[in-house]
Formats: sequence, structure tokens, C-alpha cells
Amino acid sequence: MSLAALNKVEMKPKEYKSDVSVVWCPGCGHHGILNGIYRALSELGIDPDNMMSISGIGCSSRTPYFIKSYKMHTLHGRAGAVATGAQLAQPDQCVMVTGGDGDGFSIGGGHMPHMARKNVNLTYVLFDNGIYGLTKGQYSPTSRPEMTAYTTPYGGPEEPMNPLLYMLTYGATYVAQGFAGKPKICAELIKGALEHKGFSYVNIFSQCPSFNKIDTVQYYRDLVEEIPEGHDPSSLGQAIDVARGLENGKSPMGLLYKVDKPTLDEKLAEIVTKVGGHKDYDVNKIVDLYRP
Amino acid sequence: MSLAALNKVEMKPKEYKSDVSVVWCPGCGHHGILNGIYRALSELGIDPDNMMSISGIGCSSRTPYFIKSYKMHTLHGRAGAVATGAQLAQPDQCVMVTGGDGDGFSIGGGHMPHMARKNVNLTYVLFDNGIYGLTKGQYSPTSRPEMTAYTTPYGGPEEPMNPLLYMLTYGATYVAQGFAGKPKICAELIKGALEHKGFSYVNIFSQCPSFNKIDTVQYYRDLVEEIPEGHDPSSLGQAIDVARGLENGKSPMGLLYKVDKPTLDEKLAEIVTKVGGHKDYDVNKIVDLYRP
Amino acid sequence: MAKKDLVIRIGGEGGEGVVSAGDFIAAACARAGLEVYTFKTFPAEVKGGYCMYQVRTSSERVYNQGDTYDVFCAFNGEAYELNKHLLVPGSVMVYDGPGGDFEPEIPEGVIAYPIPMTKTALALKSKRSKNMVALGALSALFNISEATLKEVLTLKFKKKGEDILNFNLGAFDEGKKLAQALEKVDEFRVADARTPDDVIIISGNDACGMGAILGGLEFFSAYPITPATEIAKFVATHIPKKAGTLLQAEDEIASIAQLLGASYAGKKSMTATSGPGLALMSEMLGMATMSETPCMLVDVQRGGPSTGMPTKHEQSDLFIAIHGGHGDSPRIVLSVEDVNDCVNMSVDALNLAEQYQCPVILLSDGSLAFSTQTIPAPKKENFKIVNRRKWDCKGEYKRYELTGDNISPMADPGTPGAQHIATGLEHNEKGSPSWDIHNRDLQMDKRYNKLSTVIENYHDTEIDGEGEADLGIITWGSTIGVAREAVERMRAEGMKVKGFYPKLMWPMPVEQYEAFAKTCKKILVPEVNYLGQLSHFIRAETSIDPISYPICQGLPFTPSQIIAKSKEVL
Amino acid sequence: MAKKDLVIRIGGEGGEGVVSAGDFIAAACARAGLEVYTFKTFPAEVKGGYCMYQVRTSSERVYNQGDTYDVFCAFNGEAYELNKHLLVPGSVMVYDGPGGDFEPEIPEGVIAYPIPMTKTALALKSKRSKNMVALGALSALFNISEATLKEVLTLKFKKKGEDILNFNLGAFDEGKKLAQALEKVDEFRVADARTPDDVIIISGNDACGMGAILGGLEFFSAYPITPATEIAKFVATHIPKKAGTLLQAEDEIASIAQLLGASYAGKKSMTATSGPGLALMSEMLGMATMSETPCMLVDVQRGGPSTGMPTKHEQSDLFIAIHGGHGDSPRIVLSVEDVNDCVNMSVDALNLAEQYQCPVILLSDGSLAFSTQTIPAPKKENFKIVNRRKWDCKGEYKRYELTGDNISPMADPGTPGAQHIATGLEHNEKGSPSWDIHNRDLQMDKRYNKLSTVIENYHDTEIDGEGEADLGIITWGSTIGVAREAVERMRAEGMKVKGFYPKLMWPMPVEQYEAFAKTCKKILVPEVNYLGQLSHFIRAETSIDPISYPICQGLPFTPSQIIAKSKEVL
Ligand SMILES: Cc1ncc(C[n+]2csc(CCOP(=O)(O)OP(=O)(O)O)c2C)c(N)n1
Ligand SMILES: Cc1ncc(C[n+]2csc(CCOP(=O)(O)OP(=O)(O)O)c2C)c(N)n1
Ligand code: SF4
Ligand code: SF4
Ligand SMILES: [Mg+2]
Ligand SMILES: [Mg+2]
Repeated sequence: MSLAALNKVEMKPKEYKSDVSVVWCPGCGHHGILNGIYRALSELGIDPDNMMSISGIGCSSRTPYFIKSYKMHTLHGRAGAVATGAQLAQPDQCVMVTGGDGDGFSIGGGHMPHMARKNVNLTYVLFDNGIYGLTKGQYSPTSRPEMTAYTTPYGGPEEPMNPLLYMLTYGATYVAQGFAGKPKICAELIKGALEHKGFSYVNIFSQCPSFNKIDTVQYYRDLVEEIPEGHDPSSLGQAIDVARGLENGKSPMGLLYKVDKPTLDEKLAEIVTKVGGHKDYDVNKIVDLYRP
Repeated sequence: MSLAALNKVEMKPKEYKSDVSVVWCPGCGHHGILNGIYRALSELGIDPDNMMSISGIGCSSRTPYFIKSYKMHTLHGRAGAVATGAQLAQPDQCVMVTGGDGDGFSIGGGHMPHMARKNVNLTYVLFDNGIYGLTKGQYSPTSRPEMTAYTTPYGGPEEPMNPLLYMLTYGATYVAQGFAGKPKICAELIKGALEHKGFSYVNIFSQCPSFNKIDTVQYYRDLVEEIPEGHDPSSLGQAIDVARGLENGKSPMGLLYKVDKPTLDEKLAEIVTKVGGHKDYDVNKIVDLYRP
Repeated sequence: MAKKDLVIRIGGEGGEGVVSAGDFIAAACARAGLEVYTFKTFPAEVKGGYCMYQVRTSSERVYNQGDTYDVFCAFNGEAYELNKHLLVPGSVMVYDGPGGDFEPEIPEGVIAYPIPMTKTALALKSKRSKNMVALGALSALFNISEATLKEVLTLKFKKKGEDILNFNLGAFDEGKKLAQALEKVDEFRVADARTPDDVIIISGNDACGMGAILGGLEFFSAYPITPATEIAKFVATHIPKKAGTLLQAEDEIASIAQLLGASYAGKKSMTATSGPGLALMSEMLGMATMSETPCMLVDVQRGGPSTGMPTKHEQSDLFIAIHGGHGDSPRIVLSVEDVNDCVNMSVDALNLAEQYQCPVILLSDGSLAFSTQTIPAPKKENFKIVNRRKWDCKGEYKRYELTGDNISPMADPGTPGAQHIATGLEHNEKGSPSWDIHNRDLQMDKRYNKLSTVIENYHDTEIDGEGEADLGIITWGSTIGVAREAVERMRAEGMKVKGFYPKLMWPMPVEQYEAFAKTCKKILVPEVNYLGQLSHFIRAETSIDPISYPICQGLPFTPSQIIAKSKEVL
Repeated sequence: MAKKDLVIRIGGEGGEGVVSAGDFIAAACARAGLEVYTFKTFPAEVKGGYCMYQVRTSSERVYNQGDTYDVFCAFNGEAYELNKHLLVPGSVMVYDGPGGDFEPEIPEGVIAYPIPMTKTALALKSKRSKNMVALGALSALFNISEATLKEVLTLKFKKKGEDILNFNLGAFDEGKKLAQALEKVDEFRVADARTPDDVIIISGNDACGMGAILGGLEFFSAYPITPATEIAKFVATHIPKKAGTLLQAEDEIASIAQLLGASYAGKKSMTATSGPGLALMSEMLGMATMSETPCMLVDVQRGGPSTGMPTKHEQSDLFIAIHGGHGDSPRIVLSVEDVNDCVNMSVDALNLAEQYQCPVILLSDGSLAFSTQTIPAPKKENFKIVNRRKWDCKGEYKRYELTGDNISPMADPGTPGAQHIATGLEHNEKGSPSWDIHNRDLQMDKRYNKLSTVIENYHDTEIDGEGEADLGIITWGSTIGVAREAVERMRAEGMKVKGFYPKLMWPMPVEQYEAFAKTCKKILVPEVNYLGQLSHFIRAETSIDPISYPICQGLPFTPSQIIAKSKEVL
């Protein structure tokens, strides 16, 4: 975000809670992520009037309801594309997308590369629970193949995707990974993402105790490990290596990659400058071009 | 493909030409790729009766019309998904998708990762001309940002994607790149792709003299260079490095990656075996499960 | 009319075992040879929230969920609050008390039986046994055969081990004892057991899956969506037994694309979705029309527009089913009345898709999706299976040949000598692109005219009643079952009422509509949507001027609603 | 009726300069103060293929492309073959000969002027000058002012340098000389120059872009598709001047999603597409309806269904425009008659979207998309611009407040104290999800009832003619222009005919339709689609029983076709 341009407010994390009560199951990892978001917003002093929370459909996509901000609860898979329009319309506001692995990488997977390579100036927090929660337990693109689920009673036939590697490949300019069981780390990474100018992506493992019986809290706890000291987040090569897995086979937690590039709104503003465009341009001049 | 299962025929490359005449502009790179395809089919002795050519919409997507085979000319961006269904329905046939950069990576971009990571046993040949040819010259996901085109009269605001890196990230089990100006190399790579069991992807640079005025034959000729000897196509790490560009900044030509993994049809067949399924199963037994 | 049926409604919090308690009652009644029709509403929230399960059972055929309940079993205060307006004199409430989270006020004339469900469950050291306590009580109070219920419980719990089974049976017995200690002052009782017919008990969604498999389904691809996902679950479980294929696609567009690919390649293929998915599939449905590829799609309708009310009942996708593509894009639209239709008409839909080489959309709805009903056990042997017309391997193969009935033989890939293209472009008989105006006329005519025999080949629309009537009710989908009872009851009151129950929605059997309307002074069209979508098509395609009666609150009609409206318009 | 207009058709191979020759004639006529209406058909193939450009010009208003040509200029044999059936006695053919690729047979009564275009061009050592040779000949033969044409050529070619300009002028003169050497035996001539009105000459697609920019467009996102892409090109070129934003999205779903995001965030937003794109957008249009987000969409219709005939004319998206979403999903549908409407009604569409906070679909079609026409020069000052109703910052903000007119004030992000959610779920006034049945009724009513004032706020449907008539013609889109001339000509023959030309397609101004129909003995509805889509809605929504007259061959109606049909039905 261009957080500099925003006026800061002083609000405690819990003051970012809206008056809609949280509907997730007890024990759901999404609670932890939400707390991380509240904390990050508070630490940055983001003014809810200048923030847009945008989501698709899924348990995780309910998040905007629980946050004080302007917000949109859109369609399954389309949050990123909607947010792109919203961000370009109000480039000075803070735009955050929240959503699930299914929403983002299954039905929404076609929009991801384009948002990233266009470097749309927004933050995408993906609640990765390896399952479709809201529809009661079908496998998602991040599900492990050994999982038996709703439409895979005999086990899944697919290799899971690697969200971090995808995002690095797509050209996201900030890529990080957290785990819902570590809300402080989540807060830290989300904060960094919100501060980052450009397309920032935070993948957060989140257990779904109701429907994903194999990716338990304990499983994720064992799976992740903080990225070793000495990692250079400005190196795409190193980031790709880490994204493919730490040397001990664990999944990295922390900031993988961060680089500064012009954002889409900046590039579009450049075009306007190039043609000398301004709000008060006399459009009758365009009509004149069509006189015979 | 499981080419072993197919009966071989003896046909010259030109015998694979259908009776529909080729409609592309003179000088279009697509001609060269088509010749590469004819040659590959001939060398493999593929029986047109046992082949399905499937495409979406675009100049390149006209290819199936020009090839002797069973074929489908489907919708913009959907060829891969259609071909997935066709392949699973007839797992012993040779399935080839042909299409453009816009068709494959813009509107069709949401289907690409899933086809690849599911390792659908088919060959995808992408005619990469960095432009929308059929609709007369809009920028595509592989267009260079400096290109002024139909909807970018003041230059494009986006970073192009890297198809090879995408495909490696997605888990394609065969990834190669060619250039329409080198039909023999194209033929070689397509042949390898057709022989490969699993999802094989061949990216082929193809000039569009009518609408892409900057990516000329000469530009591509200067851009590509054969992958240096010593490259190990079984190493994903090496493949990723090469996909990001050769050391001298050139774009690699040749086979980047090839690995053997179970295909989707094999995995689904395993499930059938696991449940002891067969065509003559008495479905009344399923009804019986619902007696009160 | 003596009351032959009993309606028991259980209300509580999602997760309290409301659904399983209802399922046990339904199964026990079905086992006892009774007819069962259940109706559920689910919480829209992820976990928790109000949840309702209603069992209607009778020794005679049950067509719908009923007007209201006879017996209401309240698991908690929220359920009580939401249902107390239906407590009328003579109705019964069984509730969690004392010790529940609420103290009901019992209206005059309502009979109330307090059963301390929570307290008893807590005493048994398992809150989760609350529903077993309730079940025991309901069994004792309303003549739900204890023996049969225990059989059902045993079938269910014995997989989980002796201990769990015995624990649940124990909780059941506690509930029974508590009820037996009360004095029964109402007259409600489940009908006595009869020798069961050859029936199964199954939900609408499972029945669609079952029908498809009986109909010879070989390939299924879908993307999960409420309230259609259970169809995929059924197929996923059973299609591998027939060596068939199920894919969960990355989205709805991919699923119908995969369907067309598989269908082109020779497999009987289908998908299942709900409104939002159908909207996404609009473009590809046009491709199925143009390329004449068999394509079977179940749309389990839900509350729209947009995400709308995803867990609620509605019949509002008739517009999109018939008109939801660009250009003039013919298709066949069917609609089911009940769970039995879900089985039979899934077979029909697959058959029609194969026979006419076009999209066939089978409309179901949110309340049928989860309604379990007793239906005659289907038998593979009783279904006629239709396969696509195959090329006779003679002469030159033309995919879009203009034949006498406008249906062109197909040739699956692998057939020697029949290489051809399936295309979304306008084409000539051979499949090559063509903008020739004469060819255009021929191919447009072909795609429409081939459907002209659908009406004569499909069974006639059922007419309920004979002779002249003051009122004719035309309705569709699960509202038919409601209308049947309304018509029966009005007739019993001496009113002259008839019903017309279309299942083939498109092409519309216009002559049948008009012949029916000629026998009625007025036509009433109740349906669960906002604009009166069937009324629209009746006005557009027939000479009938119907009275449209749409409701759109996420709930099915009740017979009383239709009766009241009928009296109003007469 | 004395003939005041002249129709010149040029036919040849794509790439031979057919289009630019036609453009030059059209521009010269417009410059000379004449009315111009052009009509083109493009090759469907990538390169080459038959291509046709027809200029109709007159000193009076021209409403359509005409029945047929007066003068046909054949660049090659294929064009000759495709057009020779229209060579009737009295018509003129100018053709490439001797030395062209064909030898025409001249039918009795047809006047033919051979001009050795190819030979002359080759002699000039540039095949590409063929069209200049033709232009010179046409100018000399039919009184197309040489001076004006040379002005136009100079404007065009001087950017490319003095040499290129002079070369082209030279080729022009060669053609002129060749023609002057012939004896003119026909009487066709372009009308004499007049003082030009304040006009522009522009195509339908460019005009949509121009209207949008005049209407205050701030954000545009689209995905390229024939025949709509030129709208994006226009906007891309000009919107940066107004500091507005254009995005080419990755697909149509993304483009309408981006539109909704930008619109929610306060910007006047639109997209443009054709049938296949509209089909893909169906789901998101429902979201616009449910979330009440202003959303303006131009659909340039093409030959369907599926990929269909992408470069051909059709008006077959009325079904999908009105009915193409799941659930009951209200929207406004407008349709343009001509290029002038493309400007004005793009402004209307943006205004209505803002005023009613819902999707507004503006239907154009393939023949208008590329038809250039002379229209009064639009002026920013003459347009009324409507912006969304803004919250007054008083009291508690409720996004979906039930106001008197059912339109709720909006608050753009950044407004202090008005945080709210735009959602596709059913919701209460505050935007929170709600399945309450009372709330459901209120919100469904709100979304429909807010549109009840559209009809009174939009201008009345134009009626062409007065009093009683034997025949009333109701039609829409670019067929209106054809009907206008048909009605005029029939009237001149003494027939009692009237016209009714709706531009507001939905909600339907039913009373206006019915009032019109009351004055006519019969109603004829010509339209370019297969099923008669407007007829369908007339039958469904009004008491009128129209005679449907659909044609569906990829071409617009001619006035004669409508006249012939009118006589047939009378
Ligand atoms: C077009 C469409 N298709 C399908 C659905 C059904 N649906 C809702 S949420 C969801 C998946 C949710 O999974 P995910 O995005 O991982 O979020 P989670 O619930 O796990 O947090 C699906 C398939 C829908 N709402 N819309
Ligand atoms: C749903 C839909 N949107 C848009 C189009 C228009 N369209 C046809 S081809 C094409 C792009 C072609 O580019 P590419 O795939 O790169 O192929 P090329 O012509 O360059 O070989 C587009 C946008 C369409 N046919 N369908
Ligand atoms: S279903 Fe899973 S993801 Fe959804 S709220 Fe419950 S635990 Fe969380
Ligand atoms: S437009 Fe471009 S891509 Fe298409 S045929 Fe011509 S040169 Fe090839
Ligand atoms: Mg998930
Ligand atoms: Mg291309």
C-alpha cells in the first residue's frame, strides 16, 4: 500500500472487530489468522474508512464481515479481480483480499497470475486449509493426495500445488508464509504485506478440524519451520529454492521474497501523464477528431 | 501418450494434411509449427483414426482443421479442459491440444495448472506469438511491455509471463521450447512430447507479421539459443534455472524437463481396481444399499 | 378426511444431532412399511445455527412435507422461538425441560411434554446423547416402533463398536422411560407397521446419482456447490464400481468442458451444479448445442439471484435453463417432482441427451435435494437405455448430415474412416465453417427441428382430474406434490379442481397445456420464485392467460397456501 | 418517389483496399454535406477472403444500408460471382477489366464499365494502388467530388510523406482518365454538395466509446472479442486524456469483476463484449443486481449460438440479456437503432446504471458496429449526466435502506462513518446476511420495484405514424432503420402502416406497446434471429398477438423484405 498517503489512527486490535459475530467452528485456524489481521491493522494504524476488505466465497471469505472497513463479499474465485478494479479506482486506499485455497487457486486460479504480474497494489491473504470448508469437505488444490474426502472416497488422484512457488513464478513482489497457530508471526507477515507497495501474497496454513482430518494443528506445527537466518529475500532464486522446501523437507515460515517494482496504478498514471490527461479535459475535442 | 498401445501407420508428413486449406497469413509462424506437427506425426506413425486434435479459439486454434484426425474446435480458453475429458474417456488415444498464448494463458490460464499437476496424458503445443492474432492485434500475456497495440496505444503496462517457468511450477512432466523458424527442432520436440507419457508442454515462438510488429522472425531468431549440452532434463532445479533464461540472457530452445510420473488416467484406473470395478457390475447392488 | 399421516418436526442447533434423530425416525418408519417424506432446513452458517428436520409419515402416499407439524420437538430456545407461532390448539410440543435453555409458555390447547434431554444427557456424561434421549421419548409417545428404531440404531452404531452402540441404546431407553412416566393426552401416533413394499429410502440428490448410474453414466465431472454436491459424492462412491470416471474439476466451466470432451469421445457424461454454476456454464452449453454433443446437466436450484440464499429452496432457474445462452440455442429442459423422479428422470435426461445430441438440463431444487423419501426400489432391468445413433460405416461420413429426422449419426474417435470435427462455429454438413445463407438456414432448422419429436416421444403431461373444472392448477417441480394434496383436499370439499403437472419444461407441450386449459375456467400457477417464471412461458407460448402465484421466501409451498389462494381466485 | 440516394458497393479480396476505398467515398460524401450510411461484411478468415463495403449516400436522411446497390464495383471474380445475382436491368457494374481475373457476362439491361484496375496498378508498379484507380474511376463516373476526395486522400496520406501522397493521387488520376474515356450511359450520380451540417462520421463501435466518454466514464475493463473490440480501442485511446483507466482483463469474467470493484469504489464503469462474453458474465451480472452496484455493459451482438458466425450480423441476445442469470435477477436492457443512438444511449446507459444501481445492458449489433454514419456532432454540454445518489452523512448509514423509491444512497470507500459491505448474499438493510422471510420479501421487492420508474423516466417509445393503421410494425435494434424506410415507402403507396420502435427493451413499456397495438389491425415483428425473441416477450408481457417475422442468415433486413412480408400478411 501507499500507507504513507493514508492518515493513521490509533486503534487497538480488538477495535477492528466489526459487530458481526464470527461464525467459524471452534478450533478453526481462521480465528488465528483473523487475530493476526486485527493486530497488523492496529500496528499500522490503518483507518477503517480508508480500507477495502474484499473476498470471494468460502469460510475464509467471510472474513470481511468481521473487520471494520469498507468491504465486498463477492463471488467464488473473483475476489482478486474485483479487488483489482477497486484498487485502481482508489489507488490511495488499503486493499486486502482474504480467501481460501479453493477460492484462490481452484476457481480463482485464472486471475492469480495476472494480478501478480501486473503488480496490483494490494495484499492477498490466503487461508490455506487444504480443503473446501464451506461446502463441507471436498479436496482442494492444496490437499494431499492421501486425503479421502467428499468426492474422493478412495483417496485423491492429484498432486497438490505449491502456492509459494506459483506466486514467485507469477511475479508477486512480496511472498510470505505463516501458520494460524502462530498469530504473532501471521501479524508480522501481514503487516509487512500491507506496508509493501505492490502485490503482496501471504499464504497461511490453517487447520479445518471439521473437515480436514489429516492436516491437523499438530501436522502443520511439525510441517513448518522458520526460514533460516541468512536468507536473502531480494533474491528470486533463493526464494524459489526455499519455496520448494527447506533442506530438511519442512515448509518455510517467514518472508521469502520482497522486491520493489512499479505498480499497475503507477504505470497507468504514467500513461495519463504521457498524454497530458486530466479530469477537466474538454471531451468535445475528441468529438472534433471525427469531423469528416 | 501410450503410443505403444496404438497401431502404427506409414504416412508421409504431407499425408497428414486434411482437405481444409490453411487460412493463415503469408509469413505467419504458425505455418512452420504445423509443418513440425505433420513431421512429428509421420515419424511416430500415428494413426489419424486414433488421434484427437483439440483447440480453443484463435488463429493457432484453427490447427485441427488442417490435420487428419478426430478433432474439436471448442471455445476460447477451454481446449485443455475439453481435452482432459476426452483423454480420460479414451485413454489409449493420442490427444494433442494446439492453441495460442491468449487462449492458453489469458482466458485459459485457470485450467493450465490443474491439467499439469494432474498429469493428464496429453500434449499441449502453444503457438506463442505474443499477440492476439485472430482479433487483430491486442496484447497477450506474453507480449513485451514496450509493445503498442490495439488496446495499448501508449504502450503496455504489464510484465510478460514466462510460460516455461509456469509449466515447471505447475508440475508438467515434459517441458520444451522451440521456434517456428526451426521446424525440424519443432518436430523433434513435438515428437518427444507425443511420445511422453503424461502432460507434455511445448512452447513455440511464432511470429505474427500482421499484428505483432516487434517480435519479428529476426527478433525470435536472436532471442533463442539451444540449451547447452550437459543440461540434465531430469532435474527440476536445472530446468527452472534454464527457464528463467540462459546465462547470456537468451531464451532456451530444446527440452528443459522430462520426468516420469503416474498419469491421471492411471491413477483413476487404480481406484477402479481398488474397488474391484468392472463394466458388468450389477448396479442393482447399489440400489440395495438404500433399502431401509 | 381422517388424518392418516403424522408430521414430527425436530428443531435445534446444528451439531446437536437433529438430523440424525430425524434420519432414524424416517428409516424406522420406512422399515415399518410406511411412506416417508422428510424436509430439512440447514443453518447457513458454517457451524451451529438453527437446524430443522421434519418427518411426515403415513400408511398412504405422501406427496409433500405437509402444512405444518403435528408434533414439535424443541431441542433449544431458538428452535422454540422460531416454531412457536405454529403451536396451534391440538398440536403437541415435546421440549427440553426442565433444565434446557428456555422455559416455554404453553399456549391454550397445546399439549406439552417436558423431557429433560440436556439434563439426562449430562447425567449420562455425554451431551451428544441428547438426541438419543429425545428419540426414546418420541418413540414412546408416538408409537414409533421401538424394535424397529433399535434395529436402525444398531445398523448405524455397531460399526463404531459395541460400547458406542450400547451407550446410545441406553440413552434411548432413558428417554423412553421419561416419556412413559408422563401421561399421554394427545392422539397422535405413527401408523402401525405394514409389510413393506419393495422400497428404498433416499434423498433427491442421491437419487439423481443413482438414476444416472442406472442410466449408464460413464463420466461425471463437477465442481462442489450447495445444494448439488451430494450428487458428486454419490457418483464418486459408486461409479468406480462400474469402471466409470469421476473428476472434481477446478471450476464449473472446466467441468462442463470436460463433460463435452468425454461425450465427444463416446462416453455418457454429465455434470451437476446449482444456479451460479449454471450461469458460468452458459457459454459451454451453447457449444454443446452448436456441436450437437450429448450433454446432461442437473441443476439443483437454490435461492437466487447471485449467492442469494444458498441453503434455501427456490425454483427460479427456469429462465436461465431455457433462455440462458447467447444466440438462439435450443436445449431440452426437464424438471422433477420428487425423489422418485430424481431416479427416473436422470435416466430420461441421459437418454434424451444421447438421442437428441444436445444439452439436457434436469431441474431439481433445494428442498428435494435433501428430502429423503420412500420410493419403489428401482431396477436396472426396468429402464430403457438409449444410446447415440451410430454411423453405419457406409459411404462418406458427414457429422452434421441432414437426415430425415435431423439427427445425424455420430462416430466416436477410433472409428476408422469417420474423422470429423466437432465445432462451435456454424458449419456445413461436413463440419467445415460456413457462412453460406442457405446452409445457415438448413443448420439452424436442423438444430431446432430435431427437437420437434421430443414432445411426442416423451410421456404426456399428467392431468390430475377429469371433465370440466372451475380451476386448473399448473405447476412444476416439487410444488407438484403440494398441488396434488391441495387438489385432493379441495375436491374432497366438493370443489371442481384439476391439476396439470409438466415435467418436460422445454420444448413446451403447448397443445397439452391448451387442451387442459380448455377444460378449466381459470388457471392458477403457483411456483417458488419472484416473477412467476413458468407463467411467463405459458403466456409467451400458449394462448392461456394464467393467474400467476409466485412466492419467494426460501420455503416450499404448503397445501393450505394453495388451497387458500385457489379459494381467493375462484 | 424520385430516387435521392445512391448506393455504391465495392467487393473484393480482403487486403485489396476495399475498406479504405469505401472509407474515402464515405468521408468525401460526408464532407460534401451529404448523409452517409455504410455497411460492410468482413472475411471470417484471418487474411484474404471476400470483403464488401457499401456506401449509401443522399441529401436526405439515410436510415439503413438499402435494398441493394445501384452501382457495383467488382475488384475480382469472387466478388463478381457473389454479387451478380443483384445485377438487375438499370444497375451499373464497374469492374476490373480487361486484365482482371474474370470476364463478366453482362446481363441484359445492365450497364457495365470496364476499368483495367489491376493492369493500371501494375503499370504503376504497385498492386496496392488498385483501389486508387477504382476510386478515380468511380469519382469521375458518379459525380463524387474529385476535389473533396483529394482533400480526404491528402489528409490520410500526407502523414506518410509527400511521395506516397503523390503516388496515390496519381493512381487516382489514372482511374479518372480511364473513366472519362468511357461514355456514361447511366443516370446515377451522387447528390451535389451542400453546406455541411455540424456532423461527424463515425462507426457504431467508436460511437459507443465516444458516448461513454461523454457520459463521464472513468473506468473501463474488457476482453477483446469480435465485433466489440473497437469500443475498447476507442476508450484506450481517449480515456487517459480524462485521467481515466482502461484495463484489458485476462477474460470476460475478470473484466466485469474489475468493473464491479471500480464501481463499488466510486467510479463510473463499463465493459463491452459480445454474446460469448456476455454468457461468461452471467454470474457476475447477478452479483451486480444483488449488491446493487452500478454496472454498464455493451453487448455487440453477433451470429450465434456458440462461436457461431462471429463476423455476421444478428440480434439474438435479447433472451440472455433479459433472462440470462440464475434466480430472479432484474436489470435494464436498452437497444440502439443507429450510430447516433450509440452515442446518446451509451450516455443513457451509464446514467441509468448510476441512477438505479443495477446492471444496464446496451445491445448493439454486428452491422452497426462497423457501419459508419453521419450524425449530428455530439456536444458535452447537451448531455445530462446522472451520478449515483450519495449518502447525506446523517444518522446511521444503511447500504440497502428501504427508501421511498427503493433506491438507497451510496457511500464511496473513504467516506467517514459509512463502512458497509456490498454482498451477493441476501441481506438486510445494513448488508448483513439474512434469510428472514419478511426481509426477503422486502429486499426482493426493493430490487424489482426500484425499476418501476424506469419506464416513466425514460423517453416514450417512438411511434411512426398517426391514427388507425392496417399494420403496425414493431421492431428493434438496427432493424428499426430498415422499418422506417419500409413504412415510408408503403405509406407512399397508400398503405396504412405504422411503426413502433422501442429502445428500452426491459422493463418493457407494456402500456405503450398495447396502446400502439390498439391502433393497428395487425402487428408484424421483423427481427434478425431464429425464434423471434422480441415476439416472445411481446406475447409474454402484453396482450398483443404479433406476427413474428424472424430471419437469421447473418445479414440485416432490407426495406423490400419488410414491405413484401407486410403485403403478404395484410
Ligand atoms: C460458482 C460457484 N461455485 C461453487 C460454489 C460453492 N463453494 C462455496 S465456497 C467453496 C469452496 C470453499 O473452499 P475454500 O475457498 O478453500 O475456503 P474455506 O471454506 O476452506 O475457507 C465452494 C466450492 C460457489 N459459491 N460458487
Ligand atoms: C469468450 C470469448 N472471448 C473472446 C473471444 C475473442 N477471441 C478470439 S481468439 C482471441 C485471442 C486469440 O489470440 P491467441 O490465443 O494468442 O491466438 P492467435 O490468434 O494469436 O494464434 C480472442 C480474444 C472469444 N472467441 N471468446
Ligand atoms: S468448516 Fe473448517 S474452515 Fe470452515 S469454519 Fe469450520 S473449521 Fe473452519
Ligand atoms: S493474424 Fe498473425 S497469427 Fe493470425 S494468421 Fe495472420 S500472421 Fe498468423
Ligand atoms: Mg479451504
Ligand atoms: Mg497469440
